[in-house]
Amino acid sequence: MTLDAHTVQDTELIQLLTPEGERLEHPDYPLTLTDQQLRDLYRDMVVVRALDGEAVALTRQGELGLWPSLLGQEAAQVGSGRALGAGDMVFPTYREHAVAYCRGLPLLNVLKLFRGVDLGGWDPKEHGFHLYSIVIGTQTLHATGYAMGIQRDGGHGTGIGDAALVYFGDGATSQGDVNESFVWAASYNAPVVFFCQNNQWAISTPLERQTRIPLYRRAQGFGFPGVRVDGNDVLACLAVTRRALDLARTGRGPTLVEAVTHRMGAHTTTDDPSRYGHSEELETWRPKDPISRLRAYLSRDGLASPDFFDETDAHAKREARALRDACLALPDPPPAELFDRVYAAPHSTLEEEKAAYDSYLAGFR
Amino acid sequence: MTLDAHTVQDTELIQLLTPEGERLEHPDYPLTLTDQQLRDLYRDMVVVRALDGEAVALTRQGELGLWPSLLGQEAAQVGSGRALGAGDMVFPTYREHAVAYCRGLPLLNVLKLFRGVDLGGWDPKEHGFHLYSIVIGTQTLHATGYAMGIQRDGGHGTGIGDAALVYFGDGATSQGDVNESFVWAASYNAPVVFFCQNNQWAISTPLERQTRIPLYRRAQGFGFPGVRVDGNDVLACLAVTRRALDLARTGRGPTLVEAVTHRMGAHTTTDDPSRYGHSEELETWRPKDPISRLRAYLSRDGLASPDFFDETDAHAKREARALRDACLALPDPPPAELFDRVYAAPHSTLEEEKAAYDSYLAGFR
Amino acid sequence: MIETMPRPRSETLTLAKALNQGLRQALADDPKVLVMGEDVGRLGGVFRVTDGLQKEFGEERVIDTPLAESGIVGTAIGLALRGYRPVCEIQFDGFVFPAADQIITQLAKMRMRSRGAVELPVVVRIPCGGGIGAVEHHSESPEAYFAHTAGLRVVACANPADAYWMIQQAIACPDPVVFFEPKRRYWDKAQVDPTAEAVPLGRAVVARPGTDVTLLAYGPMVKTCLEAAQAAQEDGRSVEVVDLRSLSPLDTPTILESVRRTGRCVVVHEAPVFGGFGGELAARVTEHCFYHLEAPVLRVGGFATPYPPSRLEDHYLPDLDRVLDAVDRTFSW
Amino acid sequence: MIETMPRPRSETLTLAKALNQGLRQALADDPKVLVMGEDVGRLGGVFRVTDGLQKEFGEERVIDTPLAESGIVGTAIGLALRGYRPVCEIQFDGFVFPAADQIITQLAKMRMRSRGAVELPVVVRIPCGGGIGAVEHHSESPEAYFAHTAGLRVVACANPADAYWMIQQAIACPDPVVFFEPKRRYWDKAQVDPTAEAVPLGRAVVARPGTDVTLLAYGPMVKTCLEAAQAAQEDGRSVEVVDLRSLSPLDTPTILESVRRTGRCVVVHEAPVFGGFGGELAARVTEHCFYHLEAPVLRVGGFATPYPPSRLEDHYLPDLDRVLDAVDRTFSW
Ligand SMILES: Cc1ncc(C[n+]2csc(CCOP(=O)(O)OP(=O)(O)O)c2C)c(N)n1
Ligand SMILES: Cc1ncc(C[n+]2csc(CCOP(=O)(O)OP(=O)(O)O)c2C)c(N)n1
Ligand SMILES: [Mg+2]
Ligand SMILES: [Mg+2]
Repeated sequence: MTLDAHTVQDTELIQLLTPEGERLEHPDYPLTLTDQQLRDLYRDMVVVRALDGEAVALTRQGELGLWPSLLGQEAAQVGSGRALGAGDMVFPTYREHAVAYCRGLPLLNVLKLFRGVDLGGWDPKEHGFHLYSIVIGTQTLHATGYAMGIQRDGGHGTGIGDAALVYFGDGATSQGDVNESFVWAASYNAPVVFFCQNNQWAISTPLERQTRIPLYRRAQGFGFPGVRVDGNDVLACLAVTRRALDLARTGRGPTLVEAVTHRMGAHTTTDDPSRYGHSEELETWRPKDPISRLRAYLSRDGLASPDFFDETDAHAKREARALRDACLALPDPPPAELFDRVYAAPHSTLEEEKAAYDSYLAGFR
Repeated sequence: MTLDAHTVQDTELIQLLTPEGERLEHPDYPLTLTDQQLRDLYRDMVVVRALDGEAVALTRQGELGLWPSLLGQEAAQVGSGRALGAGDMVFPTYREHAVAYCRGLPLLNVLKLFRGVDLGGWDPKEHGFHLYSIVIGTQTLHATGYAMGIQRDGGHGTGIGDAALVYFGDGATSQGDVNESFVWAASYNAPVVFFCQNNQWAISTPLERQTRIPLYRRAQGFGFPGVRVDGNDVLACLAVTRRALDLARTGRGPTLVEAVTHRMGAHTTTDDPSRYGHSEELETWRPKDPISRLRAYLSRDGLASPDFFDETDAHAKREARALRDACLALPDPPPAELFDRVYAAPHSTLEEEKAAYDSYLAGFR
Repeated sequence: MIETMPRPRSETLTLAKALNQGLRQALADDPKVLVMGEDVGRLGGVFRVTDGLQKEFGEERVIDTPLAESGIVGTAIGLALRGYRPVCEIQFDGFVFPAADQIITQLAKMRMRSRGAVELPVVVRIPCGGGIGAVEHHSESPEAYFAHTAGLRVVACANPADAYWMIQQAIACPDPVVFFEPKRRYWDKAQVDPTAEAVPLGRAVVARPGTDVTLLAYGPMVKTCLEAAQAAQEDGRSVEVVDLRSLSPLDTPTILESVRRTGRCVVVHEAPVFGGFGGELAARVTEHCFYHLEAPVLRVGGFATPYPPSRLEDHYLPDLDRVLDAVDRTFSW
Repeated sequence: MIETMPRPRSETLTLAKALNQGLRQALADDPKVLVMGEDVGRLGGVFRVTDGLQKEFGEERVIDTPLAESGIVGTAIGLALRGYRPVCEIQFDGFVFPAADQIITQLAKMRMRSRGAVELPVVVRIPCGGGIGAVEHHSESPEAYFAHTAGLRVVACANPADAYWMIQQAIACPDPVVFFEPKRRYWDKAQVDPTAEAVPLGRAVVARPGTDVTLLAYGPMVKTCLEAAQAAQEDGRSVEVVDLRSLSPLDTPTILESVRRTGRCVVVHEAPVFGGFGGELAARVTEHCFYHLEAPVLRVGGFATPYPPSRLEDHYLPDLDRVLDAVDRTFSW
């Protein structure tokens, strides 16, 4: 059986909430949420968008070296992030600020990284949220190995066990590491969920350069399920990720989730998207905004009062303000940070260098 | 649409000649060969098996450092090798001795490599046969880049253009490079044919460790066709490779061919297959021997006389004998080989080293 | 359009623009020259070094690739085997490692493997070094890995004129060349005269003559050393600065001639001193100038740590003070 | 079964068997220890270093992996993040490069990235070196790449006793360790006493005391240097041999103490001299022993070429004659 790339019809996109805010049902992805839970998802998205915007502003003002904005990807990140259990471990790229938020990692930690105060510096175990990975694709192997560790801990496959959830982008799917992680996950049937945020771009490189068929189909080539979900639909992202995590927990192995979304801003604050025709698309994507559609649903069905929206906006502003203040108050790291975090056990050669540099610095005092 | 690995039914295996030597027709792969052409294919296989056996013997006698035998893979290699056009370029692994033979590369060149006289040392352009690649998977990217070069030469897609044919094993499919080559080939629609000889083993590692679905399906995940062929059926391998090369020549892009075959011997002469249960399988595979089935077909349908078989065996013996004599006559390389082949333009630092070593050697004279 | 392209006149260019001009010239001079990498086409590269080249020479010659460094170098090797001269861009120093296998086991070794039948005129461009306040993996100096890899040529440009000439010479070279570009000097300006006589690739130059001590540097540290020499002069010390330009091959005669004259030597690079290329320079200089040396060759460079967060990079990177401190130590020996 | 496993008695073991015993002991002592790689399980490794371990400890702890080095090291990092202590085998030196990115950008840097929150007790075993008549990529010495990579520890064993102890110490170490095994010494035999007191990892040892010149070596070249020292003695020269055992960290005090005594130093390794680790040793020794040195530190090693076809490897590899020639030159300076 062969497949002609040019006749591939775009197949089912899981959607539970239309851009107009209409609620849909899907047999494979039943989802029942309380009104409170729905409002919480809305608040999450509004808050992270505000925090992200604040970080962009701080970068413009020279307080951060760089910021990769998540604008437009709030639903993909909040939906998947809220599907996680306490014992699960997330392996993010450098853009999963909303997932960090959902895991309870204070975003100041992320700002520290982009301010150049440290390289991440948080403890992954504390919030079940691994360090940001900047080298594209590397984290997919870490997540798969971590999942192999879960299998070896025992109690796995009972449904109560842990799982690993790894994020990566459309561009990352071209990296050898990502494909090797598919090989490993399939071979060991590891409890890992591969969550690909297809935001249509890898910096200036459009999706078409990386693949000529929908990315979720990559999984078929490795013998495990691939699912395509509307990445701007927070409910669908939640339901699809939940199911994938459940498959992992119950010993049914890995799943690839392709969340079809859009990077509504620049790649990072140093990028100039006007050079590669990114803006043309914005018109088609703006109506699909992840926040407005949930707001429409909440309002139309009276699940939230006008006050709620105002309160949420005010809350978000306060959070953003607090983040800014904390960021500006960050002290620079002392030179000792250079030497003291490299090795767990003493390393004589590095100690010699530290001693020499200390006495060099002393010469200036 | 998702795919459950545990319910994957083994799909169509292209076969034109049964193990019993019965000729089958396949609508997609019509093949008409003259009696002479059929006998030539038989002779090719008999000769390469004899040459391969001679190399094994030479290794046992300490004349070669190592030999990766192709025993059992004659049909996959001769079938695909004879599908090639003069302008095509082959990118082999370290086991494609029969393809080398089909391309007209004197096998003595290959023996030189395994004797340690050189590292390959032939000119790929001369026979359209690239150097052996020992680092698993690397050559798949070379072939894909080469195919991108063909596209840029102009005249491509007319059907008369060249194509690249790259060989790799079942184990190699786990390497990042191989999967990246699939990404590139699909993205640029490059005229390259990926020929995977699935011989069931990567040294001691069985196929199941590398994949849980048939390997030809990997191509679907990247958006180009995958075909599964009986790798012990020289006619099917010829027809399937011809078609894939034709697709490439006519601008219809890459194809992955999975030739299902069996490594009937050890991985190399230094391997001990008895340690990992390789021998158990031999019983099931011996009846599928690529040579005996063609012989059965030729005899049954009277396409070859008993004399032909005797002459062929005698011819093979002579060839093997000649190869042995030439091998034993190989001179060791002079020390200058160490320094003179590294750079095309003068490299002062290396020249200093060469001069120093020359005077050091002179000290002994 | 290519035929009639006028050679640019002498003008003041940034290092980035000089590279751009050099690449444009190479693309115009030889239809087999290709430029490939992540975002090199439509965007013109994250540093704009390839700005406008795709527009001028087309998508077939200035190629936006999928996101994988091994794929970029591996397919470039294949293109070279078909007769092309690919210039690969690695977007940042820290991202060259996925391509390490293709560079070290294939690109560097294929000519020897073929006993000279195969030539691989492939250039791998790597923006390198720190000092730009970047995040992790964007400020590294991996030159030692490649200088130790036989079969490669490794060069580093330090100023716009060299950038313009060396990139063209690297592309014309029949051997693979790893080409380091000093990121933080991309915006430095200088006069570039395309009609001038170019210094051969592989030759070191005395960037500033002096009599008391020799500073050996390449890439981004050349400017730092020139500044240090200027400052030292004010204390009445005559410091010679040698810009190596090429690490493999190494222009040993030029280096030795200088150190024999000055009797003192300090090596400066951004990469960690430990196991770095400075060790080769120090060992080589000492072996050949043993009786000329008034003091051991001293090395100034990064520490044996990963590249630190940017708020610490001023401690990590050699600066004028650390270079002068080493110079002082060679005199107080 | 694990609990009751008796510690092996003192016995004569090959280096390969000593590694096997050390791995078995580590697996028995700590249930978190894993062994993983290509063909390490059922086959017991192409050199049989992991022979019998899967049978004894099961497929969950002695893991046959798919064929990809980046995958092996990358998943080992993930296993370590979950609390395991993986020991990865790279089948041959020349095949470590596909894993270079995971080793250099991840394994080495993750602890610093996490400000110490993350520990990665991962061991990467690499059979290294030539002299066994092998084909391309099976005889290389890539230690310089890793010694220059901050965040890694790099060690090399030279004899069965060190093999037995060092592999266990490497596994117990909270930092990532690149562990080099001298392929051509796998079958060398020596007494191994599991009840003896082990030399700490990271410490160099004087393998043979002498007074006239110091040879610095590690891994496969230690034996060559000991043979050279023996031969030199017959010409009345007293040669000291220091087995470095660890390249990162480097036991500088032991090295300096020796060279200050002897006043002469020769560095020996199989890797190309150019840009090799010998440069670090020579530069360091010279800086700290400048006034003690009667001659410059000389380096003996491979040439700046890819590893040659095996019929030429005797020219490429340092042997007794080339070591003695260098020793002579240090005296005739
Ligand atoms: C190995 C590697 N190569 C190149 C880069 C530079 N780079 C940073 S982000 C990026 C694009 C990533 O695209 P995608 O995977 O789609 O993620 P997105 O940024 O869109 O979220 C590139 C090329 C890198 N970080 N790592
Ligand atoms: C990158 C790399 N890793 C490991 C090896 C060692 N090795 C040589 S052959 C082989 C198995 C290859 O199996 P497969 O791809 O199925 O090809 P086959 O030998 O069966 O023809 C291995 C692991 C290698 N040559 N290159
Ligand atoms: Mg993207
Ligand atoms: Mg195989």
